[in-house]
Amino acid sequence: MDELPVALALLLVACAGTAAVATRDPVRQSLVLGVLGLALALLFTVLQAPDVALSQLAVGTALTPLMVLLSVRKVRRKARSERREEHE
Amino acid sequence: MSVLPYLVAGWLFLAGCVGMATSRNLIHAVGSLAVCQSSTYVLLLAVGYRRGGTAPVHSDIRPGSRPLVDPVVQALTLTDVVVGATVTALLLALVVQVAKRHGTVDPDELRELRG
Amino acid sequence: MSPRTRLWVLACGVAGVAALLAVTVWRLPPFGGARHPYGERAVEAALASRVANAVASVNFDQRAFDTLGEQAILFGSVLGTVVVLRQTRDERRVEPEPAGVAGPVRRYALIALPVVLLTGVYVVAHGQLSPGGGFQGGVVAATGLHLLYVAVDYRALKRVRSVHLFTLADAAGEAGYLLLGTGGLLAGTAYLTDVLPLGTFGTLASGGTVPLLNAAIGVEVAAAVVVLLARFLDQAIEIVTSGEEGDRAPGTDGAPGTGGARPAGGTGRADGADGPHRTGRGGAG
Amino acid sequence: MTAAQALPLLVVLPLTGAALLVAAGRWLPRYAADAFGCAVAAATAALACLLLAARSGSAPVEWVGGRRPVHGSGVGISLVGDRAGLGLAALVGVLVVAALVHSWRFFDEPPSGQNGAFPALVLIFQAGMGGFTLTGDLFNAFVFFELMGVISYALTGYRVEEARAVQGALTFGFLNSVGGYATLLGIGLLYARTGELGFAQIGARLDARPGGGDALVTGALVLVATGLLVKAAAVPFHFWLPDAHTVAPSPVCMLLSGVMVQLGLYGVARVYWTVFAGPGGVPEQAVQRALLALGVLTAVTGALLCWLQRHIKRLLAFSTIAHTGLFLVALSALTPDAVSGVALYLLAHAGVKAALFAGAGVLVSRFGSVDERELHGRGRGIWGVAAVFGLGGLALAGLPPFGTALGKALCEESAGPAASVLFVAVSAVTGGAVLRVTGGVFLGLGGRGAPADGGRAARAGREQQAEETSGAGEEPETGVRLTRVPDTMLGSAAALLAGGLAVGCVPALWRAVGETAGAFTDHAGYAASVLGTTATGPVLSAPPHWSVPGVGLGLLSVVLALAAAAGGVRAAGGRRPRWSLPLRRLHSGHVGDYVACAMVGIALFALLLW
Repeated sequence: MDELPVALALLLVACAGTAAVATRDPVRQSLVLGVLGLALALLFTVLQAPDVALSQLAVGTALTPLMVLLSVRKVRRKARSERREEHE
Repeated sequence: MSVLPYLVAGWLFLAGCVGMATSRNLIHAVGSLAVCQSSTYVLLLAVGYRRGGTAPVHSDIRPGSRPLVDPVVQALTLTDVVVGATVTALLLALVVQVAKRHGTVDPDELRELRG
Repeated sequence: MSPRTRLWVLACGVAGVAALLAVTVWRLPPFGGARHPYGERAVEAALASRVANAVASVNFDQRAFDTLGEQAILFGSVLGTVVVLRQTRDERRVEPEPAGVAGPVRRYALIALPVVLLTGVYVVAHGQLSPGGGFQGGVVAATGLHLLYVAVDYRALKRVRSVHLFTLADAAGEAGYLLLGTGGLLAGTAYLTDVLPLGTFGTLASGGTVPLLNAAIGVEVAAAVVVLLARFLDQAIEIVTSGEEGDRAPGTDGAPGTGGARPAGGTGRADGADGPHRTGRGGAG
Repeated sequence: MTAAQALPLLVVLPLTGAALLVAAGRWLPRYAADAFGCAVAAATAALACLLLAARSGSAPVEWVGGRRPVHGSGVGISLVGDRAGLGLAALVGVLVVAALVHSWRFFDEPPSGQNGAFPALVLIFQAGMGGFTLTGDLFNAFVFFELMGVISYALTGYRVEEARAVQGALTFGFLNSVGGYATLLGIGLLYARTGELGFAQIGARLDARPGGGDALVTGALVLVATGLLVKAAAVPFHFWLPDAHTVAPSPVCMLLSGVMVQLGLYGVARVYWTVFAGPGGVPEQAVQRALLALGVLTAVTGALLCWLQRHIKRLLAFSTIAHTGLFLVALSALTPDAVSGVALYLLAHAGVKAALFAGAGVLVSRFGSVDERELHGRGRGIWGVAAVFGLGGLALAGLPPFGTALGKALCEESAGPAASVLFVAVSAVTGGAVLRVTGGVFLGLGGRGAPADGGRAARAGREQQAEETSGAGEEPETGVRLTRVPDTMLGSAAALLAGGLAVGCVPALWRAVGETAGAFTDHAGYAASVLGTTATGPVLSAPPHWSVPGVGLGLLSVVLALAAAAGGVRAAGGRRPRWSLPLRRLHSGHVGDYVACAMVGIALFALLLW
């Protein structure tokens, strides 16, 4: 059963992907996306693709969540200030 | 097992699309698009995998001593990862501007461009 | 469409596509098969041009034109992001305030910073020998630089990160890749042909133009990611639209953590007490 | 340097220009950046024309990196300079130059330190489109597809201060990305089956497999075509196009509608003929059925919605969709004659449509509005623009000797009498809509419509407001409103219109297009010229030419268009018919709706192919 790790990694990826879609809050979603990135990196490693795993690690778990979080921050700041204007 | 990776790829594609279509938050939709794209990574690498093969890097193995997995799909996936990251960045930038100009990131509340 | 109709339409579409994929996938050759004609040819070609990492050989030699397109995508989307996230007429900048950092966080980040930068450079340099290369190393180095934001503050990051300089480096990396390709034309053969001596298998200088193209990509990617993040950070921290809350914001910022830039998905709670500009160093620890 | 060696330069030249513009963006004054961008684009266009004119014998094929295949199998990427590819690259070049000249006075506010951002983006766009037309490799085509996509989202959202612009760009980005990933999945399937990536190589492997095509091959065609059909804006993948054209700056619309959309069609045709047309591909009848059905749906939807618009750029966008539908219907014959008809139609349409968008750009800059009703009668006096709109409308309707009329006539001939009815009706409606705008805006014919006071009419107006995009209150793209029409804007529009006219008047071009179409539809011939094997030459058909029924039908649709325009002008401001409401509601600007419809589209296309 040398394919057990592959199968497990695949299931992990499928679960993480589903969870990422099902997580509606963008901040939490960025965390789950990070997990998905890790799961993909793991899958790529067991599929003997270290190059891709490395770049997935760099992009999927660092760059993308970071950009998502920065966007969320900007968006929320904007939304909050508008709410305040409405109250005033 | 012989089709499991392909099914997982298909699942991710559909899940991402469903996420985008039902999203109430554009940032979440961009995240769903990233999920959608990960299906292509899984499919490409699964297609290039070879049972018992090792990574196509000759830093610690002698050339010709062991079967190798397909390096071409790995190069393609690498390109794909870059494409994904850049598309995500650009779409997020646009979402930030949507939030500024419309005051919302809920696609249901964007009331322009109809008809 | 009302949400309800949309769900129905979506359900039909998804069912159809799922059926299509299911039918199609069943006809694929079984997972893990031994038939990879292109792959085998690519490995042979890689060995013939003395590149130990076959993936690097495919990326920077055999299918270098793909990478040319890829780096154009990167270059173009960074330019596009710069355009989309520009400071418009109705916006102004607020200076971020200096802020204190917890001692352990600062020490940790300051130690990690050079390590991460060196790792990035190492990964770039060994692209044609071991897993890694210009892209991976570039991203690592660029995100590593943002540890400075974690360790000191945004102003420290801004001092070392001249966006103009990095834009220049971005363009230089792009132009470098394109110009290296013309070597083939000058030698009278095809564009992007490897015309340099191939060197000894397994050394840093092996593979002719592969390490050079790899380095050009490394420079471009690192610079591009820095410029990209700079635009997002600008928006999140400095640029305010008229009417948006400025630097006098009350203590707690709603967004928990703008994340540490480390490849572990490390994101923690915001330490909102520092005010809006300091949120998001939480993931550093 | 041989012709083959020069092929990559069509991509490399504009990219290098863009890199220099970005590097020097801090120091370069605006006019210098614009001039440099124009010069590079023009040089690239000139190179494409030169290669097109200079070639003799077989098409030049370049293996980038010098990785020439041995015995039909290699590791490299090929660029194929056949006339179809080079011709489209030349068209791209011409339109890019026209767009850059048109945008000479555009955009008062580039990002700080990036004076050359707009020309740089356009140059990268040119490189992407050039690469897409020339490449002989499926994955490489995907890379350039994405390059075109990324740049076009950024260009569409260029005016970030406008709420609509960013929304339109975003939906564009989502839909195109989903399409692109579907394409990549299809490429993965083909690679799994054949182990190759080049068009010719995949085709050869498919043909060599005993038993012919199966579900996998059909599924791969569906997925690969999805992305290309999204780009080509075939219904129901088209939703991004009206939104993007409504919001994008006019010079960008010129590029999107003039050539990028058509490149999607080119991609479908190229992939079909090089990969799937052999014995191991997809049965011809299935492809004919699918293209015909999609084409009819696209043409009818586009024409109806075109007529119902009051936002002039949106109206032109829907007319592009209608014409895409016509191209698809014509292509569905899958014959060389049909391809030469589509090619001529496409070339002339590019000139005419780009000229019309240039005219719309003048309106935005002059009046800050592209709303047909608000502008009613205000266009008196700018006769140059009026002429562009009038002639453009007539050309869209198919007035001989415009190239659109010739292309339409040829398409009708190869598609049969039933399709001719569709061609006449659709071109009359789209041309009539443009003529209606001309009559209302520039001649002040008919009533103003939607009066500002009064109970019922205003209520009806409000009711409609919720379901339509008006086009009033646009920011002038030039930053300040122009008091007179700049010569650059009018000149580029006139030149483009003249180009559309020339397509119908130059017999040498017809001959070249006829030969091109023969080679383009030659599955075995393409593989032979790329892989260096021998094959029999393509079937030579008679070069396209004018025919009496073609001219007659062209004149008929012009008459119908004029009649429709007259009726439209009289009924201006009336309520839009109720039956069109569901159709209009589908175009909601909502990402979720669009993705859901695209999924249905994939399923539908698969069903039609099965």
